[in-house]
Amino acid sequence: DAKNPKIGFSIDDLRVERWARDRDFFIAAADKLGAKVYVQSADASEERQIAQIENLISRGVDVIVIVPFNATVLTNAVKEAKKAGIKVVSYDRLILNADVDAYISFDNEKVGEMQAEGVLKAQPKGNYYLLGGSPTDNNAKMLREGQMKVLKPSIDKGDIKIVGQQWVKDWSATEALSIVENALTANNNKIDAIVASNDGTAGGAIQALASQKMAGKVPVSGQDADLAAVKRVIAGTQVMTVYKPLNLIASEAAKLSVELARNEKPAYNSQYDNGLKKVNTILLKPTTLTSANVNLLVKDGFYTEAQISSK
Amino acid sequence: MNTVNIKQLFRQYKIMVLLIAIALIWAFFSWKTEGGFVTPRNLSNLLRQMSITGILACGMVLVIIAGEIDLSVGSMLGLLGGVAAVLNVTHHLPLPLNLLLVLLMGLGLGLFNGYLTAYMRIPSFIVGLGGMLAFRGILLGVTGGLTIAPVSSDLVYLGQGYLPPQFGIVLGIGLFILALGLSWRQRSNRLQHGLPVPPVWRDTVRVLLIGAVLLAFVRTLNTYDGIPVPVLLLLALLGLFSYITSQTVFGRRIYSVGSNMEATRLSGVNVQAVKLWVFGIMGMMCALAGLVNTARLAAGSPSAGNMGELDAIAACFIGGTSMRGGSGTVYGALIGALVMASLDNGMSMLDVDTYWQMIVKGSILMLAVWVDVSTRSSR
Amino acid sequence: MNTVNIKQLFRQYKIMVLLIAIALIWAFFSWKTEGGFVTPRNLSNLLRQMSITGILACGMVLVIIAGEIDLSVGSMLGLLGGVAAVLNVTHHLPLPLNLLLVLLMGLGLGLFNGYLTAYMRIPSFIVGLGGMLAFRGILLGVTGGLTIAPVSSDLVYLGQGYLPPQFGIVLGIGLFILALGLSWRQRSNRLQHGLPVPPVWRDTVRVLLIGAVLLAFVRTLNTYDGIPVPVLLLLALLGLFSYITSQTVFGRRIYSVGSNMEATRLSGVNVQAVKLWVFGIMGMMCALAGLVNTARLAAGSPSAGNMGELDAIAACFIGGTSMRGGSGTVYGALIGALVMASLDNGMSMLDVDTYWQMIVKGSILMLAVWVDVSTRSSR
Amino acid sequence: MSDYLLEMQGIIKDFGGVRALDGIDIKVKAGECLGLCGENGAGKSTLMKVLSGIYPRGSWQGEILWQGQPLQSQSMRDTEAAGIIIIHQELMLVQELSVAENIFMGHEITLPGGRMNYPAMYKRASELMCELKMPDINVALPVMQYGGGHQQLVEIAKALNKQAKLLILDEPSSSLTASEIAVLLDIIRDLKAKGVACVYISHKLDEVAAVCDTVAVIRDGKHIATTPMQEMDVDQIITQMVGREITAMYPDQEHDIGEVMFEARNITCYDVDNPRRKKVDDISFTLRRGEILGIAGLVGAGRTELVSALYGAYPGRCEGEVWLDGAKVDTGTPLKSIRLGLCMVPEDRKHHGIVPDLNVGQNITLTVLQDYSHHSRINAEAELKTIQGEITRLQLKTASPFLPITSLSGGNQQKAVLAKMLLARPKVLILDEPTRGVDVGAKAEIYRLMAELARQGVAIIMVSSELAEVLGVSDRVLVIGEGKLRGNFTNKNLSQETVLAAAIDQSQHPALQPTTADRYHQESL
Ligand SMILES: Nc1ncnc2c1ncn2[C@@H]1O[C@H](COP(=O)(O)OP(=O)(O)OP(=O)(O)O)[C@@H](O)[C@H]1O
Ligand SMILES: Nc1ncnc2c1ncn2[C@@H]1O[C@H](COP(=O)(O)OP(=O)(O)OP(=O)(O)O)[C@@H](O)[C@H]1O
Ligand SMILES: O[C@@H]1[C@@H](O)[C@H](O)OC[C@H]1O
Ligand SMILES: [Mg+2]
Ligand SMILES: [Mg+2]
Repeated sequence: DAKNPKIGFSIDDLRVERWARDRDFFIAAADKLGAKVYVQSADASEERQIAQIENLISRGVDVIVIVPFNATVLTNAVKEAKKAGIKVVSYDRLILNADVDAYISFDNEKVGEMQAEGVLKAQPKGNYYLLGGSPTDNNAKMLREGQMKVLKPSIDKGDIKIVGQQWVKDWSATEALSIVENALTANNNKIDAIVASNDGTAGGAIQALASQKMAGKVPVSGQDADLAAVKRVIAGTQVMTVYKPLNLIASEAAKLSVELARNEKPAYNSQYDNGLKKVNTILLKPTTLTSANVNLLVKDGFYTEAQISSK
Repeated sequence: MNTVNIKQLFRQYKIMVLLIAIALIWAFFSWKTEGGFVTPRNLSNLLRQMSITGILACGMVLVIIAGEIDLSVGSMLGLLGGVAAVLNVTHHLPLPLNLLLVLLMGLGLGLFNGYLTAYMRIPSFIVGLGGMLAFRGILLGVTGGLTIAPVSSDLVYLGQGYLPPQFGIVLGIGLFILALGLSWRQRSNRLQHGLPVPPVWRDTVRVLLIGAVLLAFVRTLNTYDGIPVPVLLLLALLGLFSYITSQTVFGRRIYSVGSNMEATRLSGVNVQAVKLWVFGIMGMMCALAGLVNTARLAAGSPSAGNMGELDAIAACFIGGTSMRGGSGTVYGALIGALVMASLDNGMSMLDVDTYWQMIVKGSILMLAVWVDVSTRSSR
Repeated sequence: MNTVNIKQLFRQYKIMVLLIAIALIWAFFSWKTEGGFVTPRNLSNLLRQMSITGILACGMVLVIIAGEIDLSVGSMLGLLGGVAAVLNVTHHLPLPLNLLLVLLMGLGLGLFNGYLTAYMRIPSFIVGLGGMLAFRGILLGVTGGLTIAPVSSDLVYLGQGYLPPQFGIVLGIGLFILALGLSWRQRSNRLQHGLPVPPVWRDTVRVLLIGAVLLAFVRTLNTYDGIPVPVLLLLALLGLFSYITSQTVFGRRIYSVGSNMEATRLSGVNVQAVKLWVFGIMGMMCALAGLVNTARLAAGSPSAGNMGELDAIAACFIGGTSMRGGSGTVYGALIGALVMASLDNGMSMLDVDTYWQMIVKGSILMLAVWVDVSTRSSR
Repeated sequence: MSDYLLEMQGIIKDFGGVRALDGIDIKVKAGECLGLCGENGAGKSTLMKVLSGIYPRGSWQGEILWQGQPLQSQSMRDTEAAGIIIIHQELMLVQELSVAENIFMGHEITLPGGRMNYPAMYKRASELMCELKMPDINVALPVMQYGGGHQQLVEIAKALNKQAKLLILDEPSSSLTASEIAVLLDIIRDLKAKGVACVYISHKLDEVAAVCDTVAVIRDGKHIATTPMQEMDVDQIITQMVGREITAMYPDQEHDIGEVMFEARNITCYDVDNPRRKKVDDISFTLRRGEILGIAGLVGAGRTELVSALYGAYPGRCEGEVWLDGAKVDTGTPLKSIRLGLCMVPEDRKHHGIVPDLNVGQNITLTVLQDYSHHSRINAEAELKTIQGEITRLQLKTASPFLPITSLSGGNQQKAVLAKMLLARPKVLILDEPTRGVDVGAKAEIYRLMAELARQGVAIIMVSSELAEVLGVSDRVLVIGEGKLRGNFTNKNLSQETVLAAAIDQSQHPALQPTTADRYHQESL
């Protein structure tokens, strides 16, 4: 019912660190608003995700919040939900070709820009390697657009040269490790910067650099402010990460869901075309995080001092 | 003494054990979800969710009975579903032509696997491993790693459509009459050949039970939109394959090849051809499963069907198919698929953590086979 | 006539065939990468990249020889690597204690698998399927889905460290002397028992060849930082397992159990114990592989080791291990792992599309086994 | 046009480097039964496999003429089409399928659409089983429900169902009872009368003498002679087979029988599939040092179950006690039994005897390998010495101990299995059908060996379906029928009839009740 709505939260893969945190923040926020949350993890399988959305529908939730594994395959599932009168929110990743009610995310293009800027500042010239995200993730493409926007002028000037680019399946760190190992070998270590699209893959890349004693010398970007990544930023092996206050997106998303359930009007600040329609969007601001401003995380309560400084 | 009796009961009525297991699982989940699990809507969901694994299991059970295994079906499903999507989205092929082409391709790939196994004598385990990689690779090549969407709505109907309720009722009645007729014929045949015949009351009870199940099935699904098309497909396959395995020469030879290939060969049966065609059928099942999957996703995706082979194989084993070949049933495999789907569905409704879900599924699989093994005679 | 001769040659010098295959693959990639492939640096990479699969293959080959299979090793590797990371990062356990605990856990899990297979008589295929799910589930539970990092540098050394060059030289010389001694002893033993002895020149050539390979190996790796620690570990395992399989009672019994379990049991061998311990060893190999994997990633990741079992199994089969159990060698399995790693490495250096990589890997796997099968005597 | 139905001329067949057949010539007329005799490994089965197309044309040299024309056959199916039907030495049945399905395998009677015509097949199958005097067999039940002897009969029915012009029977009788063999020989005579030719292979030479018109003998892959049966007797066949005369088939039993050393008390075994049925019903007996105890009975009587229960190898549930040297012992597993000095050579050599991937030597040392090792490391030299010792002692014919065991002939495989158990230094040795499928020469050697062991004080239990052999070597004979102990005779002037009568059914043979049977020797436990 409208007072105590039920929210289904269908997550791509709880094996990716950030989603576990999103879940915790989201549940806490929804709780405060009097909503109950059912969480599902699809373990990077689209078939599972659809089945789970169907199950959420038959449990009669009021809103379904979805982090899609594959942005393109949820058309039917969303249609079923709408048929059952359930509101659908696309969380962090935009669901394509489907009648979703709202989208909430950090500005992914902006994130991509920040990653490229961070790396470019540390290494304005030389050979660049682009380590993309999962090929099934729409965000990965938006990130790449943002990155290219920043890199394009330098490429045209001839300051930097893209010596290779690969997408990393399921954002897997292991895969990123061997991709970079082999890229280093193939280029005789002449790689001066790596634009990695998130912290997990950055971790793999930095491990490959470390075995060449190049960690810290080659700037690597990231995003999510995973604990491991923050430690690397402090240690200087990763040049930056993007801090996306998950608390913020989670609580905003919870608020959004409850408002949708109560048929109230949420405060959108943007629109995205998902191929079917223009989706009302709440876009949040990410922050670049370097060793200079890591304390922000403690101030925000994202991590404790002890967590960050522990070895 | 008591355990001995139970063992024997288990052995004779293996199928009963599985049905009891399902009943227990369902009862448990219904209790926990306060009835949510057994709503028509969820049961309809459940059946649709099991359909893809079920279709694969129909083919896989034949492969396993024939003493082989096919690890490539997940990738093949993905590939064929992807091709169907490409034909639909990029080439706008009309649905019937698309179906035909994809089924033929499935048959072709299956026969290729079968050829390598039966004629080139590469163990099917290896053929499967290789195919798992290669087919997925081809799929990535075909789709360029992109998700192909949106597919046309007639294709989507294959995965998400429903049979209009009145048809459902007609179907139910038809099936009941069929069951009656078959029971009757079996009795008279057995009598005629002086074979022992079960008492009349047992056959009556059996037919009535079938009737009750059919009634419940059709009524429940009609309460919610009707019988889903993929479930209908599965039913048809169940009938077709049960018939093939129990009544046709080809079907009996599958058992024979799996049980004692050498003896079968020396009896003048072309064992290689039998294996070839079993793989061919498996390929067609992959095509069907791929089509239904693409229809459900409304898209062809490069990761579709990942690990699908494991679910199909697990379903067969839970359903009492023997690892060593030579024995197993199609309905057993489908009940196995239903067990797995019920667990997935129920646990997801209960918000069980993913990690618990995996642990439970893994354990149930072992438990089921353990029960099967330990009630089997120990030779 | 000619084909017969080639077949026979292949059969007798199966290992040669594999080595020739590797030589061809290497030559091809060197040509394509203009020598980049055979730089000391890349060879060092290559060996490190094969180490995890290699360690698993060492255990897997025993399991397959014993007539079983273990599909859970990928998940078990992930779990044990994750536990190592947790013990290191969260509990700051000193490395030796950590190693010990993880190895013991590996042994325990392996024995558990073995117990289910040998004593509860659940087919190992099922135990593996179940374990694959369950262990991955436990890993998710243990790590809470988080990547556990950064692990301490002494643990990282296990995966990314190098043996100082001088030690490498000493090791090389030591191994050469060992080969010399063993050859010598074999000759004199055979002479003493009046058995036919190969001509002196053949033994000399063999020992010299071994010397040359050792020299090339140590020199190449010393040119680039030294012998990597995981490669050293692999070498040690190769020695240890070759010894076990060819020289010990336990090793002989593994072959015997895999070849005819019932006859072995009736000969007074505790076949269940043999299987139990084979799985126990497999568990320890998973622990080692998990440790090296965690060390290489400098983190425990919840998806580590995904599909690792397939690589290990493929390596065994490429290396000539028989599907049916009863025959196979450890060095064969390691050469199989090297073939796979060479393909991965070479193709990724050439920036071959992922899909081509998969297609090529799948085809090579089938090709290798086909060569093996078709040169085997057709009984 | 030649008057021979079949002529095989100069057949040569090599396996790898080994020549199994070296220019064999045989011929058969329609309506004639040719007996094919030879030692184990002489090449009988190989010759028949060449004929039946299992070894395809091209893998052997020579010529086969069928009705005067070269036999144009590429595969087994072609030969069958020509009318050459073979019953293989090994059972070739599919256990999961029904009797009828097995009989019609490859030749199913079908309805339109490839459907099995079960009624028609059941009918014909039942008729065939009646012809074989086995009316009780339910042809709709899976073959695995029946024991080895019945399965052999199903195999014969399967061959009879095909329209044979030439029927090859490769040791069809090794698991049949005397009465079943009689039925079989009658059927062969019938077939002959109908003009069907037969090739009959058996190590039971009296059967050959009874039914065959001609005998062909081969030795080491070479054709020795083909002679009309009227001109031959069993001894002459033996001489041709082994190339020398075998003077005494059974050794003199001059060994001392000592005190009671082994007792089985109240052994009961339950059927694996039907735990209420008893396969062995409360059997007790004793055994003395240096004694050879023969166990006779019909096939399926439960003798194998009894001895495997004693050895700890019975797969189902069993009860009872085993006493050794006056103490109750636990023989729950073969390992425990062997440690106690109780060893068994199992009945089924292929599945329970040899380990195919190990070589001859490794098979021989399988049980005692631990004794040739130090800290688990095998002492290869000591092992080899032992192996060579055993090979010489048992006159095991092998070119080298490093050959695969599967390349040996059946009799020599049997010796290797025997050697394995002898190395374990048994106090009590159980031999289950030790000479099944073994040629006469090797048989005599095995008997000699048994006597030798008995002289050394080993107590021996020998299960055998060949009554002549039981009477030939045992000091005492137990008769088992339907799982029960039906008789316990001292072997003095014991006749085959007495034993057979005891085995069949006691109730129908009141003369054999303990009170009246004069030779019955009641032993108290
Ligand atoms: N597949 C094979 N590979 C190698 N050698 C074989 C093979 N089959 C048979 N032989 C050898 O050929 C010879 C003849 O064997 P065959 O089976 O024909 O003997 P047999 O006369 O039937 O003996 P038995 O009386 O024991 O049945 C034996 O030395 C045997 O070892
Ligand atoms: N269910 C079965 N399936 C296959 N083979 C069987 C089966 N039962 C028995 N046999 C085989 O048939 C042969 C004889 O049958 P069975 O075991 O009933 O008699 P047995 O106890 O061995 O009789 P015997 O007294 O002759 O030793 C044995 O070789 C046995 O292995
Ligand atoms: O935060 C990232 C998210 O935006 C992307 O979609 O998936 C990977 C995450 O790391
Ligand atoms: Mg023979
Ligand atoms: Mg017997």
